Formats: sequence, C-alpha cells, structure tokens
Amino acid sequence: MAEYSVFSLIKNALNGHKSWQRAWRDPEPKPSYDVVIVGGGGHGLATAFYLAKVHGIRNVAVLEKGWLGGGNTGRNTTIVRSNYMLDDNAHFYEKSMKLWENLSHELNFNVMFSQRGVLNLAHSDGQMDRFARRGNSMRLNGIDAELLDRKEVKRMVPYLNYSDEARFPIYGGLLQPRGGTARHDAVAWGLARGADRLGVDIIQNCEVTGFKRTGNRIEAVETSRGTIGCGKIGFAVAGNTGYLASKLGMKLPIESHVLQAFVSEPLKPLIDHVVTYGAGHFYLSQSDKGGLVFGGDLDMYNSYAQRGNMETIDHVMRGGIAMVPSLSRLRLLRHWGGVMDMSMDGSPIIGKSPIDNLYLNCGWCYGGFKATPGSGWVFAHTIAEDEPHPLNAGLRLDRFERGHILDEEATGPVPGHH
Amino acid sequence: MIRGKEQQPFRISEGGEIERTRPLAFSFDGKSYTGYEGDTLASALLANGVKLVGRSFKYHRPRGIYSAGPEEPNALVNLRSGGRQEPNTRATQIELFAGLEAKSQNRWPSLALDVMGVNDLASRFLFAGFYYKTFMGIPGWHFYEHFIRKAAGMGTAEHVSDPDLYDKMHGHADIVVVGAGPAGLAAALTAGRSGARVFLIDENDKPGGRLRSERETIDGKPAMDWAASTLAELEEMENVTLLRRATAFGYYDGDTIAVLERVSDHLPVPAPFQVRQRRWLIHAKKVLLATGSTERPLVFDGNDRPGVMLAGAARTYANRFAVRPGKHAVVFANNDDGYRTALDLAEAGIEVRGVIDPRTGGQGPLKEDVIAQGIDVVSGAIVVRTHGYLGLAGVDIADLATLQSGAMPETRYIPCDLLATGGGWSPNVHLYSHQSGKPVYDPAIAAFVPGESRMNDRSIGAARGRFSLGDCLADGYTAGQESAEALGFTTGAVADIPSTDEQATGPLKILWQVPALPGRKGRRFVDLQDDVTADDVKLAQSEGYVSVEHLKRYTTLGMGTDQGKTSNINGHGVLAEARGLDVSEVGTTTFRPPYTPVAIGAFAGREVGRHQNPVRRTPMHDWHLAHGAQMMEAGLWMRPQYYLGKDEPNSREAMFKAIERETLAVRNAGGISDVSTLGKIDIQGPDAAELLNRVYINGWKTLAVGKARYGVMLREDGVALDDGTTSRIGENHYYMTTTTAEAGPVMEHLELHLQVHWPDLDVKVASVSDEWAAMAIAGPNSRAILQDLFPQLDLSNEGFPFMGVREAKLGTFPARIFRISFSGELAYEIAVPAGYGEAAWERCLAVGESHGLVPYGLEALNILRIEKGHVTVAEIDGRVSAADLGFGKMMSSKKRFVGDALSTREGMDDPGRPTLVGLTPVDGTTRIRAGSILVEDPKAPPPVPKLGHVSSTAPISPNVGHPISIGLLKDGPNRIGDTVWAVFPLKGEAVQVKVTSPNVFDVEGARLHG
Amino acid sequence: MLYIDCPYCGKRAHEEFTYIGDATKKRPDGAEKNDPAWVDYVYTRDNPRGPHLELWHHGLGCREVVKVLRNILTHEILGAGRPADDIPLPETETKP
Amino acid sequence: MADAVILARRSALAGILQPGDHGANRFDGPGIHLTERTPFSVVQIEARADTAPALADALEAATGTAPSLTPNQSAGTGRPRILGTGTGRWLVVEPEHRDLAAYLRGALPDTVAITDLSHARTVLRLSGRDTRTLLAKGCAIDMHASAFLADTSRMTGLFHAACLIDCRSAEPVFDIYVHRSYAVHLFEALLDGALEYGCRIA
Repeated sequence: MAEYSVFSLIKNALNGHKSWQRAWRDPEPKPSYDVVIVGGGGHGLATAFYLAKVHGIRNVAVLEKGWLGGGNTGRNTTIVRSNYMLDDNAHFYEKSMKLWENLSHELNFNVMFSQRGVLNLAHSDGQMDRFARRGNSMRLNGIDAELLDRKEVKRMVPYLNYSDEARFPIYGGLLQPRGGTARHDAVAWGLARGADRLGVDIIQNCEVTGFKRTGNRIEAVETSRGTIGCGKIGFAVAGNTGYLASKLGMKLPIESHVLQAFVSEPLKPLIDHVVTYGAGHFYLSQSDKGGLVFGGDLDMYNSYAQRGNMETIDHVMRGGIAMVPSLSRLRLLRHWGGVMDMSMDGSPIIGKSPIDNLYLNCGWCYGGFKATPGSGWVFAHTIAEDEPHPLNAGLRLDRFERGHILDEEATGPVPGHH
Repeated sequence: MIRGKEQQPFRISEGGEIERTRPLAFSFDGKSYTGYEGDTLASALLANGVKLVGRSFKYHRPRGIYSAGPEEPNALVNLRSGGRQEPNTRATQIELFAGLEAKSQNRWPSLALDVMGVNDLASRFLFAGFYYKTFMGIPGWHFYEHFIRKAAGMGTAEHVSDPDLYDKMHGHADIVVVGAGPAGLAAALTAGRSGARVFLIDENDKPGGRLRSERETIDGKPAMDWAASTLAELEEMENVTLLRRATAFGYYDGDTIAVLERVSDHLPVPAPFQVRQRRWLIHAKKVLLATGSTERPLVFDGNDRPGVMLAGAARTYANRFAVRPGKHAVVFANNDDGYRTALDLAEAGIEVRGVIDPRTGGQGPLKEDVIAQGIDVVSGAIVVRTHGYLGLAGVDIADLATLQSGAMPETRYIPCDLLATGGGWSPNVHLYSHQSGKPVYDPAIAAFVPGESRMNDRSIGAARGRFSLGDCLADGYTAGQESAEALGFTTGAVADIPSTDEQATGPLKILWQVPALPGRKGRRFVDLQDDVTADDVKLAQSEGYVSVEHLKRYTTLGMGTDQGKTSNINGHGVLAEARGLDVSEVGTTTFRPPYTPVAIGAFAGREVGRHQNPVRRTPMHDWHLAHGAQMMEAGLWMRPQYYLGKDEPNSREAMFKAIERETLAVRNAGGISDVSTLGKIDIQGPDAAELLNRVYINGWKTLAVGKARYGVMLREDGVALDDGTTSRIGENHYYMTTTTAEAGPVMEHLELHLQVHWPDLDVKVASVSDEWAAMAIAGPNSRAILQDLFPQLDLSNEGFPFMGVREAKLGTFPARIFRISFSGELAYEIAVPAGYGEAAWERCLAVGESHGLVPYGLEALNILRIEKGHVTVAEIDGRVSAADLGFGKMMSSKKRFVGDALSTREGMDDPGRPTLVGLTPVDGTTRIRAGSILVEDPKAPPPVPKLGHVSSTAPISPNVGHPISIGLLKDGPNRIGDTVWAVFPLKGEAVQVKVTSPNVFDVEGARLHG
Repeated sequence: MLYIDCPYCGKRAHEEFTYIGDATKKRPDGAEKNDPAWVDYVYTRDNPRGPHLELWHHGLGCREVVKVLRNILTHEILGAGRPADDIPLPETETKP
Repeated sequence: MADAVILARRSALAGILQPGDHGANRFDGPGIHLTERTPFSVVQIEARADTAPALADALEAATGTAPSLTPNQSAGTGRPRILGTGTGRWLVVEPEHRDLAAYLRGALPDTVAITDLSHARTVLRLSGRDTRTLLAKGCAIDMHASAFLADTSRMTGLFHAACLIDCRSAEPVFDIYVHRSYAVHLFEALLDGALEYGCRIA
C-alpha cells in the first residue's frame, strides 16, 4: 500500500486522484484467529496494531459492531495529556503521551497531534496546593508541568475573566505544555490503516452476540457474521463492557454514564490552548476547523443513550461564560453524548480477567482518548505475554478487592463523581 | 420615501409583506443601503442588487444568497459590532432594523478580491482529507497547524464581553405545536378550541410558514387571510401561548422542548430591562411537530455561483419580500416546483428564459400554464455548467439522455443572472431524531420521513412528507383534535377543513448529482458551506470511508453551521450511487441539537458573572465587610480570610501583618471567629446514639448529656469522609457538626442510611445549619470573656470541663456553649439563633474588648490548627483512611460502623501507608510549600520514589517561631526524628525537613485544659 | 429532563434530585468484615442495558430517597416508589 | 447590659431589601410586589410514619389547625399555618408572637421530633400580575394557576436554592421559604428577573 506523503499527494492530485487505495481492507472473517479483539475503536485498533507490530502476532481480527471509531473515539473532545498525580496513572499516561508524540510517523497518517498545552485553572489556595502536589509528582515522574500564578496565567490566556465580577477568581493554574489535542477520527483511521497494513483483519458491521465456552476458556465468539474462533480474546468496548461481561456472567466495577460534548460554530483562531475551569466543570479548546470544542461533567445518572440533558448543558455553559465571558454571543452548533465506562475509582482497568483467555481493557471513564496508543501498547503486551506490563500492573481488576484504589479525583466509589 | 426606492433597483413596486412606508438604513461591508421593515438582511441586499455576500470555507469561492431560511449555507455575515458582534449569522434570518451593520466574512482584503481565493486554484491539492496524508514531517504538525487554523474557521470573534441579558423560562403544556405553518396553525387551532394548554412555537416574526412565500388560496381567498384569522382566534384563547421568533431547537427527555425566543434581536438594542433572548424549556404531554421541510439543491457543475438559488427561496423573495432576485432567470428543477417557480417569477416581472426539466413527458397542469405563458420549457435536459465569477452570467444546458449514454451532448448557452433550482423537499425530521427517532426513507419523495415515534410526538404536514397545502391543513386539524381528545379534552364536532385549489403535480425524478460533461473537471458542490464536492464523496468512498458517519468526518460533509440541511441527503445519495446501494441502505447521520445554532449566553441566562452560582452568607457577613474583612470563597460560602485595620492597604505585607496579629492575639489574649458555615444536624429519637455508633468510627453509647465528643466518619470504602463534634443536648437529642465542605454530603449520607438501610432505627435528622450562628472564642482570656457574657454559668474546669456543653441565655435569647477547641487554646464555641448572630458577635467583641479580643480569619485559624496538628479537608482529602490520619486507635472493634469492613483490605490496612506527621525545616527558617513531595533523595533522577507529601503549611508560625507544616509520610510514626526532603520541583526547591509529631505547640495540652 | 414521580411531591424534574445509584445493592449489614459481599456491595454493578432500579435523593424537595425503575438505554422512567417498594416492570413492553 | 440591642432579631435581608419601585415603569403598575415576612416562626415537626395521623390530631388539638395528610397541602390561615413537607412531616409557621417551638414541645407527645427553624428560613411574599411568570423563570415546576392551586405548597429549587413555595391565593400570592444563607441570593435573582415587569418592594 502506498505511503502517504506530500509527494504522493501531488502525484495523485495530478492524475485526478485515481490511484488512492482503500485505507483498510474489508475482509470476510476467517474461521478463527490467534487473537480476537472486540471493539473497533481507538483502543481495539491500537491493540491490534501493537500486537502485530511489537509482538509479531498478525493473525488478529478486530470486530466492530458498527463503523470504526463510532464509539467514544469519534465523539470525545480530543484532549491528550498525562498530568496525573498517582504513580500508576502517571507512568501509564506518560507512556501514552510518548507514543502520541511519534504516532503520525509510526502510522504514516497525520493524526494532527497538536501539543498546544493543557492549562488547569485554580480558584483557591487549597486548589493551588493540590495542583502543586500534582505538578510536583509529575515532575518527579519525569513529566512536564509548570505552576503558573495569576499573572502568568493572565499573560498566557488574557481573555479569561480576571474581573472583580468573577464569582470564583483565578488564583493560578497548572500547565502541561506537552498536552494538547489530536484529530480523533484520524486516530481510528490511522490505526486501522496501520494495523491492516500489518495483516490484521478489521471486520466492520460485526456484532458479538455470544460466546462459546469450554471450561474457563472462550473458544469462539458468536457474531452477526458467524462464529469466529479465538485463541485469545480482548474486550475493548468501553461503555458496552458491562453488557458483554454480563453475557459471560461477569460483573464488573463499572457503570455506564453519559458525558456530553459540545462544539461551537467555526471561528478564526480564538483559543490557542486547552483550558479547564477549576470551579465547575468546563474545558475548552479550538479545533483546527475553527469550532470551539468544550465539555463538562457527566449527566450523573447511568445511561447507555448517546445523548444528554439540559441541566448539564446549562451547567457547562455557565462554567464556560464564567471562564471566558466572550463566549456569550458565540453559538453552540452541536452537542452529543458518549457512553462512558465509569470505573468505581475513576481509573482504567487493563489486565487479565477471571476467564483464562479473556483480557479486559475498560473503565476508561472520560479519559480514554488520550490513553489510546498507551492502552493498545500495554494491552497488546498483556495479551501477548499473558501478563500485565509493569505500566499496567497497577491497573488490575483485583485492585478493588485488594484495596489498592487509584482514585485520582478522590471522590470515592461513586462513578458519577469521578 | 423616494430615496429608498431609488436605492432598491430590484424591489417590486407592489405586494409582499414589507412596509414601504418604513424604510430602514443599514450597511453591508461599510456601504450604506436602504431596505424596508419586514425585510431580512438577505432580501434587503437582493433588493439592492447585492449578490456576492460571502466566501466559502475552504476554497474561498464567491458565494451569494442561496436560501431564504435557516438552511442558508452561504450568506453568513458578521452582524453588529463591538460587544454585540455576532459572527456566522445567517442573512436570511436577520430581520432588518434601523442602523443594522453587517460585514462579510472569511475574506481578505475584501469580498470581491480575496487573496485566499488562491485556494480555489489549488483545489486539486486540497481534496477531502488531504491533511491526513501530509504535514507529518519536520517541524511537525503544530507548525503547519498555525497556518491551517488561520485559513480555516469562518467568522471572526473577539474577546469582548456581551452587554446583553439572557433569560430562562420554564413552560408546561398539554400540547406543544412546533411550527406555525398551515399544519401547525390548524393543529393549534383545534387543540386550542378544546381548552387544552397549547404552546405554538414559530421561528419567524409572524406565523404562516410557507404560506407567506406562495401564492396559494384557502377557501378561495389568499391563504394568508386564513392564517390571519386563525391567528386572531388563537390570540384570543387564554390557554394558547404563541411564541414568535422562537426556534424549538431541541427535543429532550421527558418530552421537553427547548426553545430559543429571540426577544430583541430584531431591534437595534434591547429595551431597558428587556432581555436579548430567552431560553424556554417546555414540558409537553404531546408534541406535534409541524416543522415543515427544506428544499434540496441540485448538484451540478458550478452550482455554487452567486445567482444560483433554491427555487422556493426565489419564490419567497418575489412573493413575500417583493424582491426580484434577478432580472433574467432560468429554472432548473426535477419536479413540478420548477413550473410553479417560473410562474411566480414571471408574475414578479422577471424574464424567465427557460424551465429546464430533466424529466420527459407531460407533468400536468402547471407545466401547461408555463407553456401557455410562452416560457421555454426544455424537457429531458439539465444544466451542465454555469458561467460567471462573482455572479452568474449564464448556464449551459444539455440533453440528459445523451449525456447518460456516454456521448458528448450539444450544449446550449442561456445568459441569465438567476438560476432557480430545486431537487425536491426533505422533511425537517431534526426534532424527531433528537430522541433517537429513526427516520425511514420514502422513495416517493426521495427523502427521509419520521419513523415510529419513541416519545409522545407526532409529525404532521410537510414534516412527514405531506407537501400539498390540503394535506397539511387536514393533518393539522386532525392531529390537534386527536391529541386533545387523547388527553381527555372534548373537541366537539370535527371542524370543517378548508378547501384549497392546488394543481395536481407529477412525480419527481431522483437526481442526487447531475452528470458532468465528459472530460470536464468542474466542481459540483454537495455541501456549499464546507466545499464538499461530489468527487470528494466518491474519493472518500474509494478509500473505504463508506459509512455515512465516516463520510461526514472524512469530507466534513454536513459539518458546517447549517449542519448539512441542504447537503446531507445529496451527499448520501452520491455515496449510495458510488456504492451501488439505495439511499435507504446507507442511512443518514444522526441529527444533533440544536436545530439551528444557539448563543451560549442563552443557556447561562442570568447566571453569569457574580451570579454564576449562589453566594451563601453567614449571619455576620455584613459585619465582616464593615470591619475590614478580606473575604474568600469557601465553596458557595464567603468567609473572612483576615481583617485589615481601618487605614491598612490591602497589600501582601499588610496581609501577613494581619495574620500574625490575629494568630498572636488568640495565643496571648483572645480571638473570635465566625464558624457559622459548619454543617449542623439535629438528631432526635431513642436510636440517635445507635445511629452515631454506626456512622462514626468511635463509640457513642457512653456519651453523657451535656458532653460533646469528636468523631470521624468513613465512607463505605474505608476512606475518611468527615470529622466533627457531636454533642448530647438531651436524653434523645444530639447536635452534630460537620465540616463546611461536607455538610451537604454528610446530611445526605445520614438520610440515605436511615431511609434505605436502617429504616428500623427510630431517629430523625434535620439540617439546622442555617438556624444557628456559631462563633468560636479562643485564647487564654476566653474564660473571662465567657464569664462576662454568661455571668450565670460556672465556667471553672470542674463546672464546665473540656468537651462540656451548656445551654444558657445570652441576654434574652438561647445560646448553646461548647467547650471545644480547634486552635488548641482554651476555647468555647457559642451558637445562637441566626437572627441574633450579629448581635451576639458584637456583644462578644464589646465584652471582650478589655480582654484583648479580636476577630480572626481563616488564615490565622489555619496556622493555629497546623500548630496543633489538627486536620482539615487538606488532609481528609478523599484518599486517606482514619489510620492514615492517626485515628487508628479510635476505630472501635466492639461495634460495626460504616467503612469498617473495607478498611481491612490489604491496601487500606498496610502499615506502610503515608501517615500524618509534622514537618519542620531543618534550618529552622526555610518555608515549606504545601504540595511539596517528600522524598529520600532530592537529587534522584526521575522517576523518584515518593514517601508522601506536605498537606498544610504555615510560612510563619509566630508562636513556634519557625515555619511549620504537616503532611503524610510513609511509615510516619516510625520516622519521627528522621530527616527527609520536601521537594518542590515546580520551583526548583528542596528543603530538608525533620519529621515530628503533628502537634508542635503545647504538646501536653496545658492551654486547652487551662 | 427526566421526570421522576416522587411518592410525596409528585412528578418533578430530575434536577431536583441527586442520583445515588443502583438500588439492587443491599447493604450486607452483619456480614463479617472480610466477607466478599462488601466488595460486591460497594464496587460491582449489573449495569444493565435496559431497565435499571436505582435510587434518587429528592434533595431539592422532600429529602426522601426515591426508588426509580428507568430504562437506561432510552431514559424512559417506568416506575417510582419508596425504597422498600417493589417496583415491577410495566406490563407493556418498553420501547427499544 | 444592652439587651435591647440583642433583642433585635436581624433579617438576612436587612440592608438589602430596598423599599420602592424597581425596574420597568409599567402603565398598569408593577407586575411584582415583594415583601419580607419577618420576624417569623417556623417549626418542623416530624413523626414516625405510623403515627402521622395521631400527630395530625395532636397538632390540631395544639394549634386549632388540622394539618392535611395529603401531600403538598397547606392548612390554616396563618396563626399558625401548617404546611406538609414530607411523609409525617410538617412545618408549623406563623408571624413571631410566642416561642412556637417551646409551645409545641409542651403540647405534643415526645415521640415527635421538633426542630425550630425560625432563624433558618427567610420568608418572602410575592404577589402581583407577573408572579407566576417570574417563578417560572427559576423553577421547573408548573406555576400555572390551574396546576399550582391556593393552599398547596411545593418544596423545590428556585434559582438553585432549596425553597418551600406556599400558594396563599390564586390571585396570586406566594410565600417562599428559603434557607437563610441563600436569602440574599434568592432575593437578587427574583429582583433581577422581576425588573422587566416592574417590582415594588414594600
């Protein structure tokens, strides 16, 4: 398959775009695979890609019930960061960040990873102290972080509300300069193309409907396109993990919740960074197309519906205007919802399951997009080696019964609060 | 006004809904024009002969007014200026007002000469998704992105604040009717007559919908007469609310319709006290969606030229606005609307030079009428290309069959400045789809119509593909009546449905894309706003982006401000053809709210600025403000941080001086602080002690009346939730206090457990946080002050020991006095009914003046408690256990309590977990910052193993004489006396610290018990 | 808006309530501290893709806890009652 | 001793509520009339569910007003008025003229939880032509005259503050009980929303 480059682009432009090939094949499923990955979102595709690339396991199928990247990969707010405090999260997300930094090259597909900086605003001394603790932990873990005071924040983002009218004044902020955004759909497409080029079969419109079990093993998956045998099987289905697990009689520490996202009408460059409001739930960036992309808090009740309600919308918009008053007259173009697999401590679960050849990758809460390459990388390792990598050893499923909780937000076993 | 007429060369002298007696001056791109009241900006521009109004998103191609409604892809302008500037505003929906100012967008230096128009020449390189295939090299995407971002975007916004107000309103209705076209008016009429509460919502300045744009009749009279009389009847009904200029933009759960009412957008500025816009949420029992339909463009070579316009829009401009959108017109349509358009344009005095109809054979009476008027009708033909640059100059037409056979047809050039074009109509199924409704394809109209209703909604009229006026009226009358009856209202006899005189129409010919001339590389735009061509769609398909969602995301089809109102179905049709499928098989993308873009301010309403969230005030709030308090936010509360003297400036030095002054006063004389924000819960009933036993880690069965006890609560997972004191003030009566932050959660915690888990307990809880004002008086002189306040009380250590509780009168009103201490001093807390709070506070200060009593704020309070190693939310941070805080021994093993079970898990029970300690700089002077991390070796390379962190610090501790802090350190109790490093790499600092007990002041507690 | 029929206050918009969570989890009062029932109670969830019994606290109303049966795929509210009430699935099939 | 000073019970709105006409000057007069009812007594009484009817009887005996066992109903004309706030739970309210809590403690059996909330609530009275519209701005419940009847009350959120709204008459006249710490916030929100109708503060 042809490489993408400025030369191929010119060549094709001159010949009328007749020789572009499919970005990925559309194969019929084989009777069985060494590894079947359920879920053709970013995580499933990244897992297949790294299984093939790093571990040489190429007899792999990715089963997607709809269209590639149609879940949260295609409906998130595209933020990439590794500004975590707890070690197990920090090391994992930083690995992901490092993969992001080379991902376009690795895939030969421009995922538009834009390291424009992620700034979290603080609105009290106590919040500044918490940010300091997080930033210091990041530095000690080798992750970039800068603590800005009010003046420095104002210099960087002069358009925030610094007036006396602000209900919650800005005290300062924590900046991760390497954080930023990426073009979410491109990540799915680039990974699909990359995995496909290494021999992975990507099978769309193939819904898993059941499992064939022998003892404590899954022999095959039953799908809308027939039964497909599997040596090993990995779930990367985010909000639908609980549903698939229930078909295996498994209960997980996961609830599905809806998170809404929003985009404004397109505008000339207005916001150059990713900025988050600290006295409410609101975060903001501007896409390359010009739309302001923003989001807020969960709708706070279990949901599998990919749409949310007005109470949360109002809450988000209030936060937005509180942070950036000039948003008031700009217009909301579209809003939608994604189904979040909220784990009970707010951190992901990647590892082995109680079933011998089943591996779990779930519990992403609303942090799954930034984890995409890292998640695939460690999940591929876990599947290939039948053993978690040190980077995901702390993300095991049994941490709940063992009491090794990874509660980054410190809000307890209430999924809606993470 | 003669002047207005002269300036409006395209205005028809009679007819239309405009007020010719009310001319309005306005400007576009700095040039002045005149229109009339009743115009939109679009109609006024057309009246003045302005055809070029914008540039397209990607190729910066010249674009004109394309439609007459919310579907407008091209005519987006920057409206108004300064704080009221609104980019991307559709000229087709802006009602003209005096002094209106608009500017074109996405062009430089001017609309006619746009440098970025060079993109158009390079368009073969800027095909769909080109950016995914390049810009990957040195210096990286972020570099290229800078230029791409500047080229992209549409309108320009600035960081200026909005001077206008927004409002929010709730409504409740039996029946909400969305859209006041013929179907909606008819439905509202029959529903309204039944007495049902009806909301009729319409996005225009006045009801009528398409009736305003057509020359139809009802009962033999102009259709608008019927609309006017219907409206008059509706306005008389008290049970009917009509919202004009109101767009129902979203359909939410619970049959809630979200509406944006543009209260003042048609005015130069809102009237005094009036809002700009009002966002409604209307809860309905039934929803009738009379949302009409949108005309589809035809996709042909050069279909984006200014002067190419939807046929229905051309009729609107001619009929409603009395404007000729051109002088010489060609009509190109795949259905009988083409003939209707030709007739209307001819009536308006436009020379119609041909009706191009791809169909062959007879189509019925409309065509006959057109031929009878001598207009050239070319059947079986298509427009294969347009000519002109900044405006249409003419079209080439050719025979369709010849083209489809693969041969090169002869073309004929027709000069014209208006090409009215229509590809049929698509029902507006947006609101239906917002609640996951699945539209189904109707091949008869080549469009998607609503499928099964998931909510209590029903689509009527054109919104469900019933396009004839008669059908719309019948649908409306019937639906209004049936909906009212289903809700139990009586409607009596079926109303007579008025008659119409429509002509029969023939079937349309599906034409998702008009074939191009062989060998011509012209562009056929599917999405006018985002510059997506039919070839882009085919390229995406050939690269495997075959799902409609992939198509949308890869090509940006339908991603513009119009959300693909005119483009989606054509795009999907082209995709279907490329895939060899039927449109019904490729489906549609999901329609998302809002139907048309909504100002963000409308969602915030009045909750902006300092009203973003409620402010909670303590009973002594005004006193604090009047006495130099610098207030700070504590959640929703405002609390004094420190108090400045009368003439002290609010400087950093003065702040430190004030904090030191207050801290010393407490330790040396007396201080008083406002602790009214603490949560307070009244607990009554024989099982009150049992409840306390279950929610606190320590035992409560032995607490005597008149005594208080400190307690710690855990969450069910074993993590500390909150701490506070609870007092027994009667046999079966307790008074619990919580921290300020956890007051709400603790109350909910108690209610949940009592109602769900332990309903057998005979105990009631009630929040009394607002009932009691509370103040802490601390310091060596506090007993003397209390004695002056309460001469009747025995305040000796024996008479009123530490953790004692007394009730007494302060003057004439009741007070509760608690001998508890957060500062480690001899201290009391006094609670009085809130209405007496300020009086009691003033009384304390008056009495205490001679004892050196001063008010102290949160900063001093913080230093005092750190000196004593007392914890706050900085330590109880949602991750620590009771044992981590040094309360391990408090955890009773004789009873069960919330959180005990999961506290025993290995990870929670690990003795190596970080535990509360005190931390003092080894050099005795260097300040330790909160948020520092404790490490063994400050020079170790990352990743550095962490031993814990510094949670609270005081840069000055005037009582101890050096900076102090507390924090959590691994294996803390065994490391007392050791030194570790507190590092703060964010500022490149590392401080060697000695590990101490958390309590570094008056360790024996002599003061407390003094 | 979700409209929840509070047994005391009547039908109210969900913004008056705080969502508590899965109502099928019974607190294992009396279970030994090391009993796995505690981990199950606090952490594991059925998370069904359909009707879901759940608790909402009417904090801006009567402050009572309301048990709600709600289809979490469609957000349709199928019933509501007090915590101890048995709320059966309605006879008519719920919409998918 | 300056007991006279101490006796002065201070309203949360002291110094905030400015008597006079505010906002639009409408030819038909201000659409909203707003006053504070102060000083005011508010006492919550709560029974175990199975003793609610017995408590209702005892309450009637003690106050002369029979509380309704039907949810959301108010009873009595004012001295006192009894508002249902939950299953087996009522607020007994009246203009302050005695120690109501102490009186009820003496008059009711000790199986009843009695909590004095007189100082915990600020009571605003809203009346006038546009009252229901104003309330609909900040509250999701149905304020229409056919839905919110006289002598019924609702506990709900009004401009994000927990409130008890008591409809005194269809006229309309509403008493609003808000938590004291939120009183200024609620007042400001109400006044802000009322300016377009004209607001007379007495």
